[in-house]
Amino acid sequence: MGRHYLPNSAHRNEMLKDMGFSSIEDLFSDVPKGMVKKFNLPEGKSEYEVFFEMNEALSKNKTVLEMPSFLGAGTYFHYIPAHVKYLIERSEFLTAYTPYQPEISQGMLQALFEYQSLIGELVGLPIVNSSMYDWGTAMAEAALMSARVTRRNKFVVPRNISPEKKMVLHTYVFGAGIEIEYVDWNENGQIDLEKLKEKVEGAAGVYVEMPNFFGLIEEEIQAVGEIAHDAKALFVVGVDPTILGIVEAPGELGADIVVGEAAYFGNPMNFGGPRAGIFAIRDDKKLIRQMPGRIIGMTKDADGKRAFVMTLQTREQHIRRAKATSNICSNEALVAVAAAIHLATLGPKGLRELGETILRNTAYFKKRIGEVAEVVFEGINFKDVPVRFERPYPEIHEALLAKNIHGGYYLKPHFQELGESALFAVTETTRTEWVGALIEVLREVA
Amino acid sequence: MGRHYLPNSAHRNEMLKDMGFSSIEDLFSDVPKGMVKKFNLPEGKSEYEVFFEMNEALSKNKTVLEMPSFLGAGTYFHYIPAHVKYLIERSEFLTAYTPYQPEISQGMLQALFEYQSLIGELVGLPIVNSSMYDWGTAMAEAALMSARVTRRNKFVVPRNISPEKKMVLHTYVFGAGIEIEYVDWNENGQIDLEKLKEKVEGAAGVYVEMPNFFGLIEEEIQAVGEIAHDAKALFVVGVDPTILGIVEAPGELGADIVVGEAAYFGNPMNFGGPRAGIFAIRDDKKLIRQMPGRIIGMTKDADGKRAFVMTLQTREQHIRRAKATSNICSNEALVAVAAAIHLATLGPKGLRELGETILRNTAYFKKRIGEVAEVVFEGINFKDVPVRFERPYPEIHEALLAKNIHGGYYLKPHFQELGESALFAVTETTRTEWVGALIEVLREVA
Amino acid sequence: WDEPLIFELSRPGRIGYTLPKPIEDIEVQIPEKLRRKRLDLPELSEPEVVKHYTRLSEMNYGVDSGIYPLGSCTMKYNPKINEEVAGHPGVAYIHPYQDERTVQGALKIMWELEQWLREITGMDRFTLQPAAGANGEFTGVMIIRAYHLDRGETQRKEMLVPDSAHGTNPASAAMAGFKVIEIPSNDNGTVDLEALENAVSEKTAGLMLTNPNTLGIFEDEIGEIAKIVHKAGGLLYYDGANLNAVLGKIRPGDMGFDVVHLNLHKTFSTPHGGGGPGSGPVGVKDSLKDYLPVPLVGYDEKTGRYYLDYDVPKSIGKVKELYGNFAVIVRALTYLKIMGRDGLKEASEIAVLNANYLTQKLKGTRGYELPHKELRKHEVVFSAEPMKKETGVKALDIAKRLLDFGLHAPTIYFPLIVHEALMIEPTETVSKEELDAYIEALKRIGEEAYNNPELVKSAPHNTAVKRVDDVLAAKRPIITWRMYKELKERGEVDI
Amino acid sequence: WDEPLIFELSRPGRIGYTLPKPIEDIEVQIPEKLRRKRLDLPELSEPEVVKHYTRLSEMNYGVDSGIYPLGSCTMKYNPKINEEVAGHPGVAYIHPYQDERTVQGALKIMWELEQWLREITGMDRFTLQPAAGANGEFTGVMIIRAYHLDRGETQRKEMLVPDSAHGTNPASAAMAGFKVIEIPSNDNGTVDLEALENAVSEKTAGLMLTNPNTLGIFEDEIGEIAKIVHKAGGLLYYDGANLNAVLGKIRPGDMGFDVVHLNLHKTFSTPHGGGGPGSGPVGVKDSLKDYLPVPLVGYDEKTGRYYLDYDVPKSIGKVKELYGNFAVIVRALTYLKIMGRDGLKEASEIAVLNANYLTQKLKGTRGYELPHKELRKHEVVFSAEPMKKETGVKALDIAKRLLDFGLHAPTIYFPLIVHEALMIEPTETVSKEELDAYIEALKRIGEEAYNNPELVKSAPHNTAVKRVDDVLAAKRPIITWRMYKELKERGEVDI
Repeated sequence: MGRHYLPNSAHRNEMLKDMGFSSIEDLFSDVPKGMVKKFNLPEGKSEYEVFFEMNEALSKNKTVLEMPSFLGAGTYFHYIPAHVKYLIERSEFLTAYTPYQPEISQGMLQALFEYQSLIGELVGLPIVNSSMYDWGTAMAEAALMSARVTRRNKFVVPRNISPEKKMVLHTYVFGAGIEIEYVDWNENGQIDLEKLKEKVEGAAGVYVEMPNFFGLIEEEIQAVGEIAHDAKALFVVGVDPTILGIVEAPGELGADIVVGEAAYFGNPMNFGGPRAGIFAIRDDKKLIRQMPGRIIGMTKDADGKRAFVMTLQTREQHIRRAKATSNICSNEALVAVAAAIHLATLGPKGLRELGETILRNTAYFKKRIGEVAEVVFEGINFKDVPVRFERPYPEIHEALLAKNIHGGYYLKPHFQELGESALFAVTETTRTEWVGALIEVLREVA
Repeated sequence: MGRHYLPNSAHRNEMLKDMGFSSIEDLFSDVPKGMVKKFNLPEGKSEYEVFFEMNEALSKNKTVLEMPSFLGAGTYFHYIPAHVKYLIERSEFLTAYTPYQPEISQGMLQALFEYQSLIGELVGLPIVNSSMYDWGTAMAEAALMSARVTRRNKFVVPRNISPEKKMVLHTYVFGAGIEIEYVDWNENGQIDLEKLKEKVEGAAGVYVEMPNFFGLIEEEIQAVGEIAHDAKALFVVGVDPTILGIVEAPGELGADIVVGEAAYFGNPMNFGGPRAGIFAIRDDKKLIRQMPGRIIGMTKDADGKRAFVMTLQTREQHIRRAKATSNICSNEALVAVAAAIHLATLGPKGLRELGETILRNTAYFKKRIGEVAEVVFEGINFKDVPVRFERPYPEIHEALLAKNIHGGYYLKPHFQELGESALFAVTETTRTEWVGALIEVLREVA
Repeated sequence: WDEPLIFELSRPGRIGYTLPKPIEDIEVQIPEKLRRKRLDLPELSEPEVVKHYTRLSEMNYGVDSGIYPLGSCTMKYNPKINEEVAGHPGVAYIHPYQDERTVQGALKIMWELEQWLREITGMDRFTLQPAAGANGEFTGVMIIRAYHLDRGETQRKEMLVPDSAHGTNPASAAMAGFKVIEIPSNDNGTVDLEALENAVSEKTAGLMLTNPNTLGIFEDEIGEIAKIVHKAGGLLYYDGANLNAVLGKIRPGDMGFDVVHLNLHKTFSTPHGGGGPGSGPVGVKDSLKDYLPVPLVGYDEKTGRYYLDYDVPKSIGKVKELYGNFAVIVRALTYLKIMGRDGLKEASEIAVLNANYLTQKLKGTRGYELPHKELRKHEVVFSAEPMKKETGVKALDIAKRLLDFGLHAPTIYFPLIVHEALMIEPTETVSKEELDAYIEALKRIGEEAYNNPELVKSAPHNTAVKRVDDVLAAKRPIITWRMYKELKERGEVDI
Repeated sequence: WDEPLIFELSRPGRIGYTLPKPIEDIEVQIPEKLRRKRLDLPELSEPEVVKHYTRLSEMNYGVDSGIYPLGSCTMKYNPKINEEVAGHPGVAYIHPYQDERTVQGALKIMWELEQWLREITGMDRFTLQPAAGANGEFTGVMIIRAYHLDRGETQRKEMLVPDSAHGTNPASAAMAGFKVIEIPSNDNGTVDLEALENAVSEKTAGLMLTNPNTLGIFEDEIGEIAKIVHKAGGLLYYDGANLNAVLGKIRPGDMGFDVVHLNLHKTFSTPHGGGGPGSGPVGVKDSLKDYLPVPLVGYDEKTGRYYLDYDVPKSIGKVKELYGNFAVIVRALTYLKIMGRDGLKEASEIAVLNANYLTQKLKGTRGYELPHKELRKHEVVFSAEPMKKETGVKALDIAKRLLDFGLHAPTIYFPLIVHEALMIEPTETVSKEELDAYIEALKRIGEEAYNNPELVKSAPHNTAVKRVDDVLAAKRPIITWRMYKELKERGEVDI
């Protein structure tokens, strides 16, 4: 029952006596009578029993190592080099908290500074915070920040972003009374510039993704930025950072704010969490003052030696309280460090090769799936590919599952106009034989 | 192909030039012509591919977590608390080597000193080395040491020890020309004292195990010691240390040398290895000089501060070469540290409780298996229980396996006289439902 | 020692990665205008990456390094079994959109955790979606907002928050669109009932409270507080940051709370990760369950199947993508199963024992003052105001000097209502020896302050870096390598 | 810092363990005379155990801490993927006596590793049973012994071993019952052919050789050596300790060796664990395969099944229980698959490049002498004899002073044929910067020796403990807590 975690359990009476108390209940004498209750909970178990039970439950999950899967849609099976996991499990990183005492936390502070720096290089912007919860909340915070900066209350978003992100966005902006305006996609599945122009007036910010939810590279992303800037709106880019070895940095494409998912590096899928949201901005005082989240800065110690410290804290909730730029406190530091280690491991060459490999695997997949079904959009796909079937997709899904293959993400519930489509995804981890097996089954059932 | 491990791969030419060489081949110019060959080996793969392949292979192993197992016979499924594994995987322990430089290796040295100390308390002897390869080799080294100490060339061993250990013993003593004399067991499955007396004369040492291979507590172990000492032989006890919370320390029972398996603490089964042999002796100069293996001692540093260091090295191969007490160099340091951490976690109360729990589970198992088969020996069993069936055991084994249960270790190939017997084992990890399932199947097929 | 930045360790040509080859070498052209040009990432081999981050880790203090009594953060020991279980491939290698039939284990774990949390808090339904405490708070106040709106009470736009509250409380309320009304504390350090009475109105949406509060003091008039707020039509929100004090003994639901968030990383022993990931589940009474985020986890008793339930008609939507920090959830359930009913109760009792032991042993020490009531729960807040007045040594200096003894400092300057606050939360997993050493260190620093104040003011002396200049950091922020490089090139920085 | 012994941290009543309850509470009585009386193990809670060993680990230097150029030990980087794979439940949770059908994965891995090792060494069959290098040597010489005996050549009782050999070579030969004949080295540092010619006879069982030898010098007359030994009826044994120098380029089998042992922990990147576990597979030519230990691993091509093969008619038996250090075997195969043919070759080339770079950069430095040939393979042995003569600073002092710079010392005083030997093996996984820093440190120590010898002689100065007194340790051995306690009680020790 956990007493092995409680060294002083053996010294209760001794300590109580030493303090002049006679029982633990004395320490709860200020609790109103009847409020202390006996809980209806199971008794504690030994570590072995719990290990066995949890192992039994988790073994019931069918992992992608046991069942080829073509799911993507915002969560991807990337391979994490083993040393990344090993390093973030070192207890000095794992069990520390927010580095409030920089003198004994230089390791975590420097690691987070390096995370900020690596992301800064990747997205082409000089100011990066040390993480948000995930891409979705980072995007929502970007909407809030845009409204604060521009004092406008409209945020323009393309329809080709994920249902998850839309829902997060709506919840986050509700309190601030920001209106979300959606822009349709064109026949290529990319944001429709003409329709954007119609909606941009009075916008605090315009958001676009690279690649978008359909896995398509937004080829006119620079034009989107120009339209935003012409309307004095901030240009917010959401990015899958694994593409940034082959696609230009959003900062170079005119982005004022870049958000995205850092956990695609260094962190496994984990059934969807934890993640870590990227949040980066231009070096602009007006923007910095409104930025959410923890920021690590470089400074000196009393001897003039280089040191790192949390900085610009006057924006934050523990100081500004109701007037803070965000309520975020705990962020996703360890996830960010894992991403940093993975990025440092990849380096420029690795990141390029990763992008190229995924790009080629996606092209190969499109070619193969095109043999048995309809690829919905032309264009350049990265990871995700929407595929339309003649039969109801749930039937296809069942047929695949029966052959121990997990098909894609069913699009119809969220995008009626795409019909019986599903979003299939590949990455660098997709194995040749997986695609072969998929096509073989689809040939029979599609 | 592994270049990610080789930082200087990128600087080959630069470094060669700096040294005045023009190619790597210059560095191999002393190799006779034609000796350098192109190997017929597969090309290197990415970490992901190798991870996937190895995972695929290892997933084909059926673990005890997936299949209730009653195997023991020298290897047992004990539960290892998670922190043990975590701690020995810290790279400062994991990746270090033998602590030749004590000033920067105090951590490993102290941990090994603590291992020696914990084993010393357990077995009741003051001198313990920092590990042998396993119980079997430790026992064999004890035979060699006994011969060196007594200048005799016979070693007396009961027949109720494991076939593995017998084979190791024979190989080890061959060079020294030591004769192995076996003593039968009595009707209780324990060493036959009368037969021992007949064979003890001129023996360098007499060996006995607690418990013996049949899981039986050797109730007359003190008498064995007396018989050995009367014949001026050394008394060597082999012990499963997990019993030592409930059974008296062999040192207290008169043992001159204690060997055993340290890996039962802190280390999983690992298909049989690595292990770590316990080796402990009385504080006797004559014995110490003949002891094999690395020994860590407490001493002072130049400031008079407590420090630890490898000691008594003049017995060892790197100094004494052909005249060393053993050829052992690399031992099983990390296995020993894991055992120490587990032991420190158990403490006296935990070790007693572990012993009690196993003892009770064994008794329960005997009761239940007795319902469907014949328990071969009376007596007190610890973990292992020999069970005799009417049908050929391989048939029983097949029937159990078909129901996803792994039965015991077939005894007949090594102990013909026990008939269709198998050694079934339980530990603290045996789950009630496993026993239930076993008995249910046996009711049908036994 | 000094470890260079990873960028400074870079050497052209080195590689640290391996990747599988593409399945087929299909040429795909990114349009020229979108093609990546510069990419200044560092180039290192794997051994160098490993050495670098190993060294960085050794420059950091964690719970395994020693006592970490950061007030309000509940830095308890993180059992390694949590990590072992969370390391199962059935955690890392499952995709959130997998067919429910293929993730029954994951759903079962989420369902089971919810059952534990319900009983622990006295709430009726939980979402595990929030990523951290503040994310949970936002969820909770959004639910309160939705509840009032749903009932047509659009005027309820005021959220009451005591002056001793965590900064996240007002910040979360503000994010949800509430006006924050601060309620003062009385001399006991608890909510001033009269002020509360005066503050409530038909505009009141609710009160956010943590009990015991950030002073470590139990709000003994919680019954009255709840009555006042409920009578005014408001709801009671429980900030679970301090639940460790009453875990297994008292349930927020029984105190009258309607919404509660928990911090799995504080109370349920999952590691803090240097600032995250956390997990901040939110529980509500039945009356509020229709507003919870989607999806909830459901269990069909007939089929024995677990499922994701998107059928929450009045849901506030989502506060984070997907279903929450699953890897953290797994750890928390592991902990709960090991502790069980009695273990949880004992843990909170020992946490309270430890905090009071420290309180009793330190009180009366020259320079330190114990404001408010003596009896504390899981933490205690001392004031170093006397020391500051008499010697010039501030709470910050004491904190820095503690580092010299190899001890982590308490939380300082919080709660705001205590001057020169030292907020100490030992937790239940430290030993008496560690507590004694901590008390001894605080006493010794007190003596130093009176005998040799400069020693304390210039602390720390024995750490890897000396006192860090945070004013400089804010004045000329250097946030990334690219900023640093540029400033360096322009000669504007000498670090 | 100073960390107490775990026994000194014990407090009565604390517990650190949990155990499942017995299935049924059956009373079993151990006979009184066998019942355990005293048991003085320490009592600690889990957090204390974790803190203690975390601190101890931080007092230790590993490969991830920095360069570790311990000559003849091949302290290369240990890839973390090895650990990840070895952490699979399919390693830890399988029992060696499981039905072969349930451990096909394990057997396949052993079989596959054997195939790799065959091709790498040019041998025909391997046993993976030996637990370490010395255990492998013993296996190898026992096989040689069995071979001669089987042929009736009972007189072949002499094993030739060069004077530069590892101590394990003569020790293993002696354990197998051989008489060890030492063969001197010539001025080149290689085997003196004339002496060898004179030593061989009809009593010669074989020659144990490592190539390159412990000086890091390639035995360029290996062809001649093999001819001499074989002609005399002896067999050639290859000590694989130095295989890293020629891995993927040259095969012992092609050099004429009949038996070879490998060190998986040296050459194949499995971690050294502070002294073990290692793994020392032994390979033999076809003519010797009938003497290998049992069981071997077999593969039935028809059924696609792997199996344990006990049918080795003339087997020497067993040199260790069961099948070897499986968890180490798994790591080695992982490494081999990642490296592949070209990777192995490149690794050895870079290892040789690094050693020669260090040789070239250090040679000519005052105080250090480079005896024998200049061209080295994976390691180099310098002599500090001039420095000792001129300044009194010994190899030991240099080693200790290196620690002050945060660097691990080389192997010293080995091989025995070089006075004041410094045996440096950088391996292929260190960077040029690390090599440069090492060379710089050795040069600086040389200067210190001539300018301020006391500084070097009294080193180390910056380590957790100062120079450790090993003479005292041997004079009055304190080996365990119980010895220490007793001596302390008797006032015979003041530590």
